[in-house]
Amino acid sequence: MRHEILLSGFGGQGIILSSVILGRAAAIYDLKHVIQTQVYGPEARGGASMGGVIIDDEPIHYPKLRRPDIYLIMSQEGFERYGAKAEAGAVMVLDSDLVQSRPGCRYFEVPATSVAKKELGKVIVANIVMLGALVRATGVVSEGAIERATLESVPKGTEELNLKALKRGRELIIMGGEG
Amino acid sequence: MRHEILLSGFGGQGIILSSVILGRAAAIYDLKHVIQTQVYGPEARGGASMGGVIIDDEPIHYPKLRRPDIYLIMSQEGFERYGAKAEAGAVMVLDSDLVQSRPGCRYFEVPATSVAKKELGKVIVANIVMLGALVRATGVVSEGAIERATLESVPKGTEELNLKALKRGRELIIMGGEG
Amino acid sequence: MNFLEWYRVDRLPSIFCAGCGIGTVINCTLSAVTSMGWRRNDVVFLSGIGCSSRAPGYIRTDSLHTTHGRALAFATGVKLAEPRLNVILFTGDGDLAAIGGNHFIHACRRNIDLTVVCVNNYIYGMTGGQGSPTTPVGARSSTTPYGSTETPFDLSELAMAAGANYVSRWTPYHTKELTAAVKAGLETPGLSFIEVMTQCPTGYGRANRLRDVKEFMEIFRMRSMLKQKADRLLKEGKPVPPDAIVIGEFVRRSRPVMGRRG
Amino acid sequence: MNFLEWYRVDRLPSIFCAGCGIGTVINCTLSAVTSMGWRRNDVVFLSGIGCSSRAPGYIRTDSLHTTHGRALAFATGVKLAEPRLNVILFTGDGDLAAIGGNHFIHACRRNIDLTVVCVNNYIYGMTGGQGSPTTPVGARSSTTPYGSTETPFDLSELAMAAGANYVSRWTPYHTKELTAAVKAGLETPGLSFIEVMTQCPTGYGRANRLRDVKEFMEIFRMRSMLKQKADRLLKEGKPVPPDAIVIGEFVRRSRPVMGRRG
Amino acid sequence: MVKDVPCMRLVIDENRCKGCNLCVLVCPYKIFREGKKPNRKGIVVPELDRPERCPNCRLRQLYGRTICGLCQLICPDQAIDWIGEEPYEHMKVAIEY
Amino acid sequence: MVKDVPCMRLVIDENRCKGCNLCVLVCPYKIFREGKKPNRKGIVVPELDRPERCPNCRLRQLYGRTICGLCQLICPDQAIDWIGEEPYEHMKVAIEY
Amino acid sequence: MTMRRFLQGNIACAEGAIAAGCRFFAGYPITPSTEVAEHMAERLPKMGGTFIQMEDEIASIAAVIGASWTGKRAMTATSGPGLSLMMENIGYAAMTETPCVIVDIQRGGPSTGQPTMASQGDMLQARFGSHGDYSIIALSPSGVQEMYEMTVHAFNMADRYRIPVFLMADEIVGHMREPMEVPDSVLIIQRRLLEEEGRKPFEPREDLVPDFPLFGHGHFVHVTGLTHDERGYPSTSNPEVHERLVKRLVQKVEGARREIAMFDVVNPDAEVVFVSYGAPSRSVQQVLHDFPGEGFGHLRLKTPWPFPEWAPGRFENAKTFIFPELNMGQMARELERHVDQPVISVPKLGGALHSPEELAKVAMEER
Amino acid sequence: MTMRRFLQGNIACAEGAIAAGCRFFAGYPITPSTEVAEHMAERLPKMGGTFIQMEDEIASIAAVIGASWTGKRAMTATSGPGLSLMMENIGYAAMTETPCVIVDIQRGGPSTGQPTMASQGDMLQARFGSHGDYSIIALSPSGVQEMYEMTVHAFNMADRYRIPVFLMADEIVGHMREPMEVPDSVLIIQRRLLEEEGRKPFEPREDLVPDFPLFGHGHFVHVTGLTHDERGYPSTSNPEVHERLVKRLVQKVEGARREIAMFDVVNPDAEVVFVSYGAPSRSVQQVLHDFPGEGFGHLRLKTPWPFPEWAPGRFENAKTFIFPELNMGQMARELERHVDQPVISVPKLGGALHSPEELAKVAMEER
Ligand SMILES: Cc1ncc(C[n+]2csc(CCOP(=O)(O)OP(=O)(O)O)c2C)c(N)n1
Ligand SMILES: Cc1ncc(C[n+]2csc(CCOP(=O)(O)OP(=O)(O)O)c2C)c(N)n1
Ligand code: SF4
Ligand code: SF4
Ligand code: SF4
Ligand code: SF4
Ligand code: SF4
Ligand code: SF4
Ligand SMILES: [Mg+2]
Ligand SMILES: [Mg+2]
Repeated sequence: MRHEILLSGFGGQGIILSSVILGRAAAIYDLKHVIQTQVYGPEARGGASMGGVIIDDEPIHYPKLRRPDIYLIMSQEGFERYGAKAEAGAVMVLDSDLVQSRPGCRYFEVPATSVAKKELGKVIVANIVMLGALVRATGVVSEGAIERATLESVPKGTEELNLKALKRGRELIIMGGEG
Repeated sequence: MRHEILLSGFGGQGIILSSVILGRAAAIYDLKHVIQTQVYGPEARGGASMGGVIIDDEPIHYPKLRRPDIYLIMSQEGFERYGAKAEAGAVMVLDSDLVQSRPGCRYFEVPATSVAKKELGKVIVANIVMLGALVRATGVVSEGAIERATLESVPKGTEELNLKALKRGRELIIMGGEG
Repeated sequence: MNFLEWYRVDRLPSIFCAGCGIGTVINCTLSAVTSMGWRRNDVVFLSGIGCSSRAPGYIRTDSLHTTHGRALAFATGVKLAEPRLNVILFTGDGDLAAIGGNHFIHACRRNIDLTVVCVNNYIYGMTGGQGSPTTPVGARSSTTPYGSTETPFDLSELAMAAGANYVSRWTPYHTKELTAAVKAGLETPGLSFIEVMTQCPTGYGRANRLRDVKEFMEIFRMRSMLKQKADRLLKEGKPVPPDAIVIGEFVRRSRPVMGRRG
Repeated sequence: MNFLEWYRVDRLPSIFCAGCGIGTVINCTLSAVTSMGWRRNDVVFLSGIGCSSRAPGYIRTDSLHTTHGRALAFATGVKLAEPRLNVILFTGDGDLAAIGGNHFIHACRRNIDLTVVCVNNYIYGMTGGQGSPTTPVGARSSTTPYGSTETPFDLSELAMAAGANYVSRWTPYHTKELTAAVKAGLETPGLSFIEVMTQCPTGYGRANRLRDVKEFMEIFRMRSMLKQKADRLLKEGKPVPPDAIVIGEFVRRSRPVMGRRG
Repeated sequence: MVKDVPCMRLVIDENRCKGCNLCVLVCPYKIFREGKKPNRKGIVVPELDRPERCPNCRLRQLYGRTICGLCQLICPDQAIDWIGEEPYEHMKVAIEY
Repeated sequence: MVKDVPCMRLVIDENRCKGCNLCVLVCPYKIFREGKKPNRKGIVVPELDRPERCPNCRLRQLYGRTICGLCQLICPDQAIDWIGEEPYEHMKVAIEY
Repeated sequence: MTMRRFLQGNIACAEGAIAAGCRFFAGYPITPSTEVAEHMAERLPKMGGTFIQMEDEIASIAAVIGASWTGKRAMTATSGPGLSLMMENIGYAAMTETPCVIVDIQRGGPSTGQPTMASQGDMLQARFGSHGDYSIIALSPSGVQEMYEMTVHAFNMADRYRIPVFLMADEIVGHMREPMEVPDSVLIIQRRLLEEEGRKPFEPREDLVPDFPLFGHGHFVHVTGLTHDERGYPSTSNPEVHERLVKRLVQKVEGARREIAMFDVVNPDAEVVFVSYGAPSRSVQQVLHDFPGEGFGHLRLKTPWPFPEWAPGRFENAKTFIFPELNMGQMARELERHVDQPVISVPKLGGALHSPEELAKVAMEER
Repeated sequence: MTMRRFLQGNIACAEGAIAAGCRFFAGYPITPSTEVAEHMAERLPKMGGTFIQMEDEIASIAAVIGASWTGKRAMTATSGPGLSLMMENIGYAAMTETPCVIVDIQRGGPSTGQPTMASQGDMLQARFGSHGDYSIIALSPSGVQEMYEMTVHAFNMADRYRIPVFLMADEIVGHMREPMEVPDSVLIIQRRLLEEEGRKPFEPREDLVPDFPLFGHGHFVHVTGLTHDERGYPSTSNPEVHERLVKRLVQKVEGARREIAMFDVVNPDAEVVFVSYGAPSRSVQQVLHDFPGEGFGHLRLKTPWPFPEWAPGRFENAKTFIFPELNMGQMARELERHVDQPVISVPKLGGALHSPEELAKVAMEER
């Protein structure tokens, strides 16, 4: 099985970190072949940020995304730049607080930012909420893997909060975020 | 006609200047083809200095001396390094005050340094005495040419002295310096 | 004329981070320049590489955005070849004092008629927050993860020791004073050096708990000490607090100048 | 131990011109080094490019004759990688202060534990007598045929402003004092800078009617003024003659040091 | 008597503002207030509190030069400017200096 | 009583000396004198005037360290040194300090 | 034993260096290489090593060379503009036979160009960027595992041949993250030290490499960038000494090409053969994967320099060589010297990799 | 009208520059180029020009580029080590399309090497020494008259194509003195200035060269070494803009090879053909002179870069090319790319020229 996941949002949301966590989950805990890439550059300051993860059972040659089948979108600009092109067969998880448009593919609306801010008290974990949702919605990595990878990647002392965020993300899907 | 002139002495004697004057005389006033070259380098400090002049009626291709036929030697070290190899058919003008050895070819002994010091009052013009002698002994450039080239090349105010030096050089040959 | 008119508005917003002080420094500089009554044709801006060195790209005059650290050498060519041009440089602490240190001291020594505005944010902003020759001892950066141990340069001191005719230091908090200082620099023949201690919330701030611009500004407000006062303290044998940012005019003099028109 | 024993005698005579002061500077330096009781294995000499930078090639220890201007950067690597080595540099005014100026101020800023002996002969000797950043105003050289117009650096001042722990200046005329100064430099932790105003009869002398070494020495004897005296004059409000060569110890202090062993 | 002098209106260019709130910090008249809602770009632009109190709004045209102008000078993103406008209703504003 | 102490002899290495005469300049005993004739390399090496007067010649062995040594220290070409030698005839030399 | 880690290429490079025993890093930050320095800044102090951020790249490579003479494995990392500045001292390292490792994470040039975009634009500079004749080794990794392994290998080659060795990576390989296996220990080829009594410090062995006279060990070696004889003494006007030295410096590498060069040959019977190094190798691998039936060949150069001129000959039926590079065909120039078949250079500028589709298209046209 | 003078090559170069209208020189002394700077120091102040000795070579080329933007013809002169240091800013000149002339009087390398001995060791560095892809022009004089004329031509080419142009001479040609004819006036090809209303400052004409927007003339041009669009605005992540710019920078030179390249063809029927540039041309000429009956051919490259790849084809019967160089065969590498016949590189290191006898011997063996 091969998946290509495209993550996008604006600078400061932790999009790149999400892509790294996702990659690490697949690579270290699910023992998959993985490549994580991202867009660098001064334009990434404040502007749209983008990360890509390829997860495959086979070795991966070409490292860039060719046909993303999974999207995680956390800003309207990110949607317009990347998400709008999603193919019909793709799946998208979007932050419904920040993304106004809706794609042509199957998608899940996750109010990650408001949940993070209001329920979890830290807007900064919105990206982790989204990750939880993404994993539940797509099964692209195992839930154990995403938990362990998250714990390994976040600052000491914030483990609890991030686990909670993951959990809330999962729940938001169970509660039927599909749009 | 082609001549290859090799000049050597120790640093500070004005050997290089002599080679330039000779070259200029041939190039500008005798309208010959000329190439002047010299040995550069920190080793030239104090150590043996060397200049080469090729004078030809035809264009000169290869710029370095191939078979010098005229030598102007102003130090024993210069003699040992260069003059000792002079071919039988060559002509050498040597400063008999400074060069102890004698070559296998035709040569002229010119006490240039003592003449310059004692008669002309300036040891620094010994090289010009040598030039005067060289031109008279070999006719490699015209006497008018060497005079004009010398005048053009020496510091303002020393023209008289240098003309005198040239003249004394010529006389030393007439007086029969041939060894 | 309002300084905003000198901007290349088609390039705004700039690439600078939210709260970055560079924009303020450009404002003050342009404000000083416009107050000189110069036409845009009389002024050339130069810079090296760095966030601060992106400034000329936002100004609608001729400008050379050169290589990292070398702007002063390029500027020497511009000024000597065409002395009628008023030449102003934007530079950063890394650009000027790390890789560009030699050109800096030589330009000061020659006292060439240029105005140098240095955005000293204690950090390499553009490359993501590495230590610079002005990073304070103990401060963290991505290349001083355990706190910097090297003694930083006092750039204004160095400029004076090397020979600059005009030297002053301010912060973006002191907009009016900074503007006046740049103007004084433009007016003084020879090399004028205006050092602006500037907030970099992204590079420096993130690593040193100063992500909030307001806190940065508070530091500039609270820790700044006028040179006169610092001098007075020293004279009285009292210590100047080690974390004080001494601001004000350091020197204005008339050593021989290179490249002055006319 | 006599300092002559530290020479690579198989390379003598040196390439230096008759009367050149560099040989004297090497003598004094080696004399100081031997008086420290160090073994040859404890000492590494480095240099850049120039006549003065040829010095290490005549000394029988490990040595790096590097690229023009960069010796201090190479030395930083040697010292930090192996702090047990005592690292001494020979450099010239061109090597240190023209092309090498940036490494100079940064080494002083870091105050890395090295001893720098700078042969300041006001000229580029090796390349045949071009002006340098220390060529006095009005002096002639092959690139200042009408007399130099740029203000020269005061290298000792610069070293102090940049942060060196030990700074002194002498001339080859003052052999004993120079030897003592180098020794003091070797003893002082941090960067020690010993500037030696030196005769270059070939490069500087030829262009400035100082071809005769004795005249040069006479200048060093007559125009040298001890720092103490110059300070006294200044204090008394009396002028220090502009052509005075102020000699003596300028600073000995204990700012934080980089690369000190142990 | 200020009636005939045209006034200016203080504006924040939403395309340029990055929400740093330095304007909030420096305005002596507290005319800027931290905003609350992020815009499309995710930026929280400050709000204006009775900008007609700004002396520059009122007097720039009169004096022919910028009055105060602190906010504009410090705004790192060139987002603050004044545009010409019909006079405010003057009576509301007390001239305060 | 200095009889048994071995003395040193001052020598100029002709292969190294470049004839700069700095030794002439600094020797307090005027032991060096400008030379007159150029040698094979064209260099005029200084002459020595009663080198046995040099305190280093006399006392280096005694004190086990260099005495004076100015000429050696200033000689830019490492041409001056002392070599061990049979004692000079002491009587000729007055100890002068 | 190995440990599975998920690392960025630049971090893998730094980890490889540390595994190889590198204990001295001097550098100057530059995108997209900075993570190498940053990781060394964090790791080295804990290992008893030295990290120093120098005032510029010239000083960085200088400090590395200085450290190397004390016997430390030393390295720097940079990108194009920094590499340009290092060129004089890289020539010095070649001339003085100083082992050192230079990591170049290539970005879009010339000049400041596109600092965050990938390129392979410094391949000829790495080989020819300093004045005069000399030779170097360049390794070109195409993935995170190779960033690690080739960094280790770079140190071994530097010590083995006493030369500057370049790790010519690019932004893509430097910044991507992949799982990799970190070995417990790595193969170390020690620098051959001068120990033999009476042997001169620059006297070559049969392999043309002189034993290394470590500073502080009584060799009293004079190291100079001037032309020097076997004692290390300057010889500035003797043509024979110069010719012998420079030819040896070139020959010790070029003559050992067969030992040094590493490359992969896939489908040696192919008529259409891709040649690649670094990131574009991934595109080519994808083409071969996507079009298994087309019988395309692939010559992957792991050591672009010295160029293994016999390697193309391993494809005996080759009719065309297709050479995708993230530059205007820099290594294709070299290939052209050695083969009679047409070389189709497929340049790509601007940071993106060649898509497998576009490469396949070129190849199809050639068949 | 001309005037006969007896000049050193380096002085002829400086005089050529002045005749070409060069009024700005920034440099840093280095053997064997120093006489160029020294002569400029003497002459320029008298001509209302500017001579400045900068703190190093990096600053020298920077000042030259700065001066060029004010419209001055500007130049620097150096040798290998200095050229290495200039590489970053030479790339900047290429990227910003700044006309400038760089004189390299080549000496023995690598590193400090043999500073007073001749070489041609910087030929590949001149072409490939900076990071990224770009193109330059290099002229190679083989006598004093050409030192003068090619310096003039270098300025014309620099202005014509808006690129750095190299005068790649060597110590022999730089230091030898020959009589030469100094013309009263020389042909000047002016820089094409931007005057057309609304034309963008980096918008190329059909010849791919944009008009030059002089500083201080109301163009308000932003000049950056970043990838930039036709307005001059930075474009740091757009691959198309980068690709278009870099390809144009290369193409404007490479595509004009037939206009730019200059070479002499002697004995086009020859089977054994010497190829040369610079000083070794003199040796080859001597061989042809000494052995008139042998029918040797001679291709003399006056512009090694861009390499005129069609020129060897002018020798239709050529069986072998013999390429003497004062390096390890740097340009021979290039020739190999373009010809099917064997290329016999005859390297010579250490400062001496190939003797006519040794070249004749090689040629005889080939016949
Ligand atoms: C030769 C070279 N080395 C390194 C870099 C990478 N670089 C770009 S900007 C910068 C530092 C900028 O710091 P500073 O001048 O303080 O500017 P800031 O971004 O902080 O305003 C560096 C190291 C470069 N562009 N060129
Ligand atoms: C990069 C480089 N530029 C220029 C030179 C030429 N060069 C050699 S020595 C020197 C100047 C030396 O001057 P200084 O350091 O004062 O030494 P001195 O010869 O006067 O003792 C120069 C410019 C060089 N070797 N390398
Ligand atoms: S990184 Fe720092 S200096 Fe650069 S734009 Fe951001 S805040 Fe400003
Ligand atoms: S040129 Fe000057 S510095 Fe160099 S050796 Fe001669 S006298 Fe000494
Ligand atoms: S200062 Fe400018 S950028 Fe900052 S919040 Fe105010 S208007 Fe916006
Ligand atoms: S001009 Fe002054 S008073 Fe008016 S809004 Fe700005 S800061 Fe406030
Ligand atoms: S000081 Fe030395 S070199 Fe000079 S004359 Fe005396 S012995 Fe000779
Ligand atoms: S040691 Fe002193 S006294 Fe003896 S010769 Fe030398 S300078 Fe004269
Ligand atoms: Mg900074
Ligand atoms: Mg000097």
